[in-house]
Amino acid sequence: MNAVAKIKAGFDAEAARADFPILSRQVYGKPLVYLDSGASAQKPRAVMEAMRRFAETDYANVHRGVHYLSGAATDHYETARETVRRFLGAGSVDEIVFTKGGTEAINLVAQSYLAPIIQPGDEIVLSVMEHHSNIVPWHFLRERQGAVLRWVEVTDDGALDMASLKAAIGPRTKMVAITHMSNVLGAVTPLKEIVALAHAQGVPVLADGCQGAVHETLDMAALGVDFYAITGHKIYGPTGIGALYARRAHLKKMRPYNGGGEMIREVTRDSVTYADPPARFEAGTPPILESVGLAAAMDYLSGFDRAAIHAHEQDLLKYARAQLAQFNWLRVVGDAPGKGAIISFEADGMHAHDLATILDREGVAVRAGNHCAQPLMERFGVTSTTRASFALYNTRADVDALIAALEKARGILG
Amino acid sequence: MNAVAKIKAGFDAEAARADFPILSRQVYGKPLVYLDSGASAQKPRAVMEAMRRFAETDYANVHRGVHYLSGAATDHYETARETVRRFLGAGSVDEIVFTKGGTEAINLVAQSYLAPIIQPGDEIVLSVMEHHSNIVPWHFLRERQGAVLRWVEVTDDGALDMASLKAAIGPRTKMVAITHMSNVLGAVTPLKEIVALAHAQGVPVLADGCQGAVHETLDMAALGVDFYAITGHKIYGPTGIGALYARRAHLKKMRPYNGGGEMIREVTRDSVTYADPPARFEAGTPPILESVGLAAAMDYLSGFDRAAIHAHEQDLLKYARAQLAQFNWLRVVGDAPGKGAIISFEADGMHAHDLATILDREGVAVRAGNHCAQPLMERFGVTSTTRASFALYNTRADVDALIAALEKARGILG
Amino acid sequence: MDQHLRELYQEVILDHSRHPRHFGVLPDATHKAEGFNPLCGDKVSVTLILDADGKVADINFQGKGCAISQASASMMTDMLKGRSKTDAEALMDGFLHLVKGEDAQGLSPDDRETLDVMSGISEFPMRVKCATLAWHTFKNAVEEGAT
Amino acid sequence: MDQHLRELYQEVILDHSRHPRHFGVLPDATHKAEGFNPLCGDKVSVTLILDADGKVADINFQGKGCAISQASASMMTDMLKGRSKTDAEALMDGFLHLVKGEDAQGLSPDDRETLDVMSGISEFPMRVKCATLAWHTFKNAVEEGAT
Ligand SMILES: Cc1ncc(COP(=O)(O)O)c(C=O)c1O
Ligand SMILES: Cc1ncc(COP(=O)(O)O)c(C=O)c1O
Repeated sequence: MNAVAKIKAGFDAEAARADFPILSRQVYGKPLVYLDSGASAQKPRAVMEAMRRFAETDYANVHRGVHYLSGAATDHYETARETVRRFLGAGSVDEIVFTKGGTEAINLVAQSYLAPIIQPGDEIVLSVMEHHSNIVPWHFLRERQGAVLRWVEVTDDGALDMASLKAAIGPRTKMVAITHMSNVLGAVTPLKEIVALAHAQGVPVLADGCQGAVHETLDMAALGVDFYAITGHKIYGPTGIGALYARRAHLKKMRPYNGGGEMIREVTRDSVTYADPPARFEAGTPPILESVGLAAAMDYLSGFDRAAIHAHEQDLLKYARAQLAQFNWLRVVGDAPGKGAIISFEADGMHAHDLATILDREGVAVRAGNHCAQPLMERFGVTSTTRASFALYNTRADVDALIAALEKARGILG
Repeated sequence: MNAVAKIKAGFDAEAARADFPILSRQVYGKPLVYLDSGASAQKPRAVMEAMRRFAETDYANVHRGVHYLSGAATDHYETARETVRRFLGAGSVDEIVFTKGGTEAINLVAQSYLAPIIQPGDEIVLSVMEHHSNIVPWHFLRERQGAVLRWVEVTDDGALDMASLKAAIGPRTKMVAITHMSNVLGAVTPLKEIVALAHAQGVPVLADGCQGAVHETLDMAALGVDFYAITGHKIYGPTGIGALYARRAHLKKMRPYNGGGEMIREVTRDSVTYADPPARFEAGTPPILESVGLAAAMDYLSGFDRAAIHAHEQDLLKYARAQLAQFNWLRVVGDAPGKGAIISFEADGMHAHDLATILDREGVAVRAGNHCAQPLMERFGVTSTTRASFALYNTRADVDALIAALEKARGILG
Repeated sequence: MDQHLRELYQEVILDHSRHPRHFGVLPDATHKAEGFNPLCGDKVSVTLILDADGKVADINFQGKGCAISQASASMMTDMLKGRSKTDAEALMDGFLHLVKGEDAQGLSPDDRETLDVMSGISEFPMRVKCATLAWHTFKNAVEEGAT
Repeated sequence: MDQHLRELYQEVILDHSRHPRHFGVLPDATHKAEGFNPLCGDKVSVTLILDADGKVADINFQGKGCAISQASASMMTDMLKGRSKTDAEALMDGFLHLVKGEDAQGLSPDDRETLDVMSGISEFPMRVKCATLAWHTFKNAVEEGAT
């Protein structure tokens, strides 16, 4: 069965596993079954190796240096920016701002684009399936500047309710902030349609691509979004780095984010002028080592047929879904058509944490909790779910291990 | 001569060099002489190795996870926080906030501590020798909220003018923001005295410790500062991480910085409540790999007698100073007593960039420019200087190479 | 089956978690507090009546959470009811040692025996907070939660 | 001595940088612009007079900077004075190719010879911006800097 799936998918997950040293470790004497890539993905050897090699051969601070290593490091850093541009399908490297992660990318838009222009009563449209990182930055604008949050509902099967979105956008809407892919439901949102609706009213769209960038092939121009936020560590890259894609026209008008070195043009005692984007938004020493690691991760991913990876993950999703359907004591939350490789569920009489503890002892790492998505939990009337999320290195054997562990848990707690 | 210095110093720089793989490389066929550690230090093998090993054995996202790797990664991360606490001599891990770097640590104080309380006409005292990262965040408060910047002068020999500081603090002062060590002059400021003066007026003190933490042994209680900002990459650690020490009483009152996962207590559609410090200030996935790298760097440094490293660096400084004094066509900027191991200078008829280019071809990496300190450049009537900064791995042979290269430059440009 | 898991999820624990004792809110409470576990988002509220002699005349808890936190809260209310404040604090102290796998000398043999079912938690460091949440909340209620 | 360095810092370059031609500000300029090199903080201003025929009747520069940027600006003013706008643009185009070590076909043999002293810069990629700063500023002045 595995062999057939492999050939069909044109992607050899078994072979790819060998690139991830951690996957061959054991926990509690059992082989590790890592189903928590939605929280953070493991790193292929190439990523840590690229960072180490860079540190040992070409490292220095970037920009402003005249010496050889400074030039070499700057080349690495700017080449990484080009790699991100290509990965996102953006038009220009000037539209790529390096950040410390996805959360900062969204905060940057909230603080540098929206905060200076939003008025009391102005509205921000966001969905009930957002991650806290795409909620709290907008709550700040509510708390501090009187903005109003308008919530787009989620359908019973865990999709974005497009009618609700349409209704939410109005004359006072100043931003539509929607995830590209839910980290709980796996739902992929129709960004093109969302953009069409928003732009028809002159409203910009921010897409939270922290999950979307991992599982979808991207083309900023085709999606038409104004802002797209990604994070390095979910995409097989290092922590400490993320990126914001933003249209040049927005970036030009946005006020600085952090103040510090590199983002200025001239500083005097009484005045300060700012550098052009993207430097304006990259105050201080940027994540230099991490840029090299992120580029290595993207190169690693791009080295495969990404459609084949997608098919592989979809195969895992369907396989898992079918297995889980056998358990009448378990309810999957989120079954939208076209969803990505994330499955959340609740189990009768078994709290997610107890379940996760038992699974853990079987070597199966899953997430349990509210997944930084409390409004979504509330929407589905749960306080927490158990979540299995799949990455390119997972296999049907991992799903089988999950299912067996669930049966064991049922035996203990059920 | 070198041998004598070594024994006197009780620190073997030659031996330490072997821990830094990059130092054995060549540039343009010449051995690398890295005198740009003030911009960013090179990394000992132990740092990159700790990150790689962690990624290959124990990596996952931190907090909230129930599974084994999540616990292991959280242990690593919180152990790193304890390492930073110890390194800074802070009282509690709750007073240590991980940031993306020194620049963000200062911005965090400006935005979360000061922005909510500052009124038009309120004053911020800072010195003319500050790095832009300790200037621009306060300019933001001037631009956006009408704060007034009061500048503390620098004496001719490049020390903080304490009379000027005394005069600058007044009834409307809301913050004194001063570097612990100048990245251009090398001057070390008398933080205890500064704190005494400020606290006498009820004014908190932020110390920019991005350079100070590298060269001085720290004890937050003894210094008495309210805030202390450090950055990982200058202290032989990775990029993408820094830390803010802040007194618990301040942290408790400070408003959140970024919004996102981990920093909340409860999020609903209409409301949000925040976690206790330090979590409140660590929105999103933190620099997990980097925390391990930073701890490894601090452990590496603490493995030596730090007083002996200090003596070694002072020896290099004095040796270099004496050699440079032979050149009557060159003027050192900053000769304050007790200064750290950084020398900036200008040369007659030779622009710093031309000088640095020629030095570079001799393998000698120095910094040329305004060093993110334009007000200081203006104070000394220069647009740029050439800077050599010393680290634990430098030797007198490096100084000799610098001097020889300078003579060559003089031959070409002089 | 994993020996540690069996000890963690003993019948007594599961029974407490499924049929929690003293579940609800005391309307005439003299003290109350809310507890929150940021790790899992679980919440618990504790209400109690401290009588004139400093005795826990009655105590309730309410909340949603995992089996461990529910069972621990339920057992706690069972054990605290009728005790003096000082006694209660000693009991809590012993409990905190126990769940961390440390020596719980302060506990009376009876209490030690009752709490034995909770000692398995020490093998699950990531779940210790689940077990201690209700106890910390009780402490907060007594110390700062006068109504 | 390093061959590349000798080519970079030839006598002609050093002479231009020490004794820059056309240094100053034209009070009756028809076009002007400020250039800024974020890498080193160097600044340059270019003022010029475009006459009715679209010819650079006069041109000055002012600024502080390294030998390369000063020499390049000085040579630029020397070469541009008297040229038509179109000619000037072709010259700039050729120059940009030259300093990057690319084929500078568009240049006339004379211009090629004059600019030859600048070709050494192509070995110093980190300094190319120093050499091109004045030229970009000239372009900005012509395109957007009408006074
Ligand atoms: C959908 C979504 N948005 C945003 C984030 C935040 O990303 P980070 O924590 O890396 O900043 C995450 C991950 O936690 C996520 O899943
Ligand atoms: C004195 C001083 N402060 C602040 C900074 C900023 O540190 P970072 O760029 O790592 O944020 C630096 C280094 O560039 C510095 O030397």
